[in-house]
Amino acid sequence: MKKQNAASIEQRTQAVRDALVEQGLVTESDLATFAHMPEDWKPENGAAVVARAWTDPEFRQRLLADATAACAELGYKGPQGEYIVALEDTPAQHNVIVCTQCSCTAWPVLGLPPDWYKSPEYRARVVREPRRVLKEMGLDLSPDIAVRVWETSAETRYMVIPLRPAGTEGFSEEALAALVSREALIGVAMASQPTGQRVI
Amino acid sequence: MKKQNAASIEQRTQAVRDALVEQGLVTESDLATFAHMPEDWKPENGAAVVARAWTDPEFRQRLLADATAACAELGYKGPQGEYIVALEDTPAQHNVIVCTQCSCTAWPVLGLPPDWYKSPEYRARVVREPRRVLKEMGLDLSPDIAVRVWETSAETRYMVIPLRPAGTEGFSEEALAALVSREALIGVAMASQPTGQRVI
Amino acid sequence: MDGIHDLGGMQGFGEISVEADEPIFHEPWQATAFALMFASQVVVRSHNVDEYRHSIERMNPAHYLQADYYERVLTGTASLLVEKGHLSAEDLAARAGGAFPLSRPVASSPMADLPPQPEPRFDVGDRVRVLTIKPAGHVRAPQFCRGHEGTVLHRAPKFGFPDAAAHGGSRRKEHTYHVEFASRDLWPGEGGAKDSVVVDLWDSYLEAVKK
Amino acid sequence: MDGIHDLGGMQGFGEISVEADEPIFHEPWQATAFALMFASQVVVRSHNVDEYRHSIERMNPAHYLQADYYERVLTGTASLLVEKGHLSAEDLAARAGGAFPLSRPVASSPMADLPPQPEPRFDVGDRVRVLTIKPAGHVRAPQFCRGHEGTVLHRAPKFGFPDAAAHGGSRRKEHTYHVEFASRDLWPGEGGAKDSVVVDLWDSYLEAVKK
Repeated sequence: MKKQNAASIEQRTQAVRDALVEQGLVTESDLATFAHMPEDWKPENGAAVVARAWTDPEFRQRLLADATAACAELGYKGPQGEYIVALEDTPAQHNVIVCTQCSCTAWPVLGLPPDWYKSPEYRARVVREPRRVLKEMGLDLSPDIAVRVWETSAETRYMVIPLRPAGTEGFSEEALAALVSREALIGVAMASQPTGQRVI
Repeated sequence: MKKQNAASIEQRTQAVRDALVEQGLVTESDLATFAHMPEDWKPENGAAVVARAWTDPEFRQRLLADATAACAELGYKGPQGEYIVALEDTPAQHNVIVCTQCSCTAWPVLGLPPDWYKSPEYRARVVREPRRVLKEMGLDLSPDIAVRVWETSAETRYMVIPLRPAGTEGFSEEALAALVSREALIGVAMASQPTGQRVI
Repeated sequence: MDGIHDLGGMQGFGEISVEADEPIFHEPWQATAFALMFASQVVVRSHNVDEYRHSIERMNPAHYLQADYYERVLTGTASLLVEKGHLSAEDLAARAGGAFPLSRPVASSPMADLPPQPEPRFDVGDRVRVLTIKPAGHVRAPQFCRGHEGTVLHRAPKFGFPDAAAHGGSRRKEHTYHVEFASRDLWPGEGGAKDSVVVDLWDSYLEAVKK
Repeated sequence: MDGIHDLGGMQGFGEISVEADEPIFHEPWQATAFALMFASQVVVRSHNVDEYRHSIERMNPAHYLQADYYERVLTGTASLLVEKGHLSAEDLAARAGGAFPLSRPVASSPMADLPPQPEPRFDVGDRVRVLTIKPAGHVRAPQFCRGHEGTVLHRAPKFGFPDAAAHGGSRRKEHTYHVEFASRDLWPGEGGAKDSVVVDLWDSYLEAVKK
């Protein structure tokens, strides 16, 4: 591939778009719909699922038994969410998700994956040296904690249920959900510690 | 690596050169010497070795027993020629050379390797699908002929002695050497058939 | 295929940089590329998701590694639209005003010869070994686990077998299994003693380990 | 290291194009890069050839694959000149007028723990197996032959053991062996029945196959 001769990626994208639309194979309206669809898929959805699991033991049980159905209870379903499995962290075991061969992710509850998740760096390294990767990303795990790396090689889509932070007794679901980042749902971060100001 | 911010390769090369010369670590004269050194290493050297082996049975024996010494007889020695092994093709076995991990070559008899030999395409493919690679390069081998691919992973440097073409009886060494290309010395081509005009 | 996409365990990559408050798309063309990927599969019905994944795998390796994720999305989609006859490579290049690098062709013998497994052969707790197959086409058993033994943690529902779906093979569905491999076994001398990698593997990719 | 340089058997690469009457160098900077590579080793004596090869292996994989051969030569050389304290990265970038991408650092534990083999352990005709080591540093046993059995065709003289030489280990020399592997064994279902790959392997990389 002679990069210097290649049209810009903007030009190439426009070329495919124009060719499909002019031939009537897709419409502008189709493309607008699909381009905006990801706005409904966001890590706030997964955070809400986690907060519900932290506060509702029966929901937690349903989530662990059938995360697809449990997420659908809260309205979170759709493409790349056909078979969701929730991975619950414990004080003895930490879970982290990757897709080494492409970048599969549970879109309805995690959103489209961030650039770092799609990078060759993350995909190559986290299955081989997860502790080093997590440490570089700010999560220094004790050797006493087992690390399980989940490779999204088939159709299961995973989400992590991080440990509920200490000092959050009595927090509302909304306040708890605010502690759960996309990175925590993938397993490269813990849920955030509540800030000094108590939110209820 | 953000390619768009990188200085050009010409600028980077000049930067290293200037920094070394200004600090007195190397001289302009050193660099000129080394830049011109490869002019003495050329596939014509290997072709002369092959032609001698085709015409002098005792030299052929010495070449097969100790190619380093036999090449030195003809004046071909130097860096990347410290331990040369000659691989003689037979009607039943064809030899081909590669260095999958970098691009090691017997400089004194083959010259600095050509771009195709250093390409990821050749390095990746020829160990796995040598017949397809050779066929694409113009050499369609019968399934009856065994293919041995020699991987230059340590310090042995190989050269191939291709089959002497039919119809070259009585040819001079010079005329025979002209039939042996760099590609034939690596094993991706046969020695050329003599053209209609007989050269003696 | 043992291609550049199968990155798990490859060494030499650097730090991972997390962008705070990353937007869904950084550039408008990325949203368009995503929409084109989606529309090609569900509106044009040009190809399925397994063909799509494999099309990206078939990108020139140097292009693959230096491309933005959505450049891979666009290249994989455009390549299939051309291969399936919906668009022409020449027209795309003419419209783009320059070269339009596409993926390389599918290998001539892309599938390993694996008999279908319509009934699940394994249970939770079983020890299994990943076959040492090396098909030249689409396969979702990463190289890093091939030949290794692991333990079945979970049996998932049946899903379409990707090797067949990507290469026009007869439709078949098989259970997948979450198989746990000890990191110490995958990466001798490196992995933490308590650590493991769980890979989601179709029944066909596995064989029972004799006890 | 299981890096991008270890290309043998990777799939997805295209045709090989041979240039007729190729010159020794296509561009003047390539001759300079070659001279700098040579001078750094024999005049500056900054580093040895094993360190140099490993420095190229440590390039960012995307950079490695898209770079011209002599860009790899220059990058590997410049990286070591900086690492050894002869040049500074900042000065190079300032002189070049832009970013000067260098190789990534050496891994913290680069060597497999392999005892020296000062005496040759194998003879012509012996069956040997390549160890399934996966050191993070320089190693010259390609991944495609690790774990496979082959036959010794030839015993070469002793040469410096590259893993140790590249990483400041104690100097040691060992014989290397030309070991022939059946292509059918390396690439099941692909290799020609009569075909083979011969790999030149240091004694330390091998173990005897029990008869």
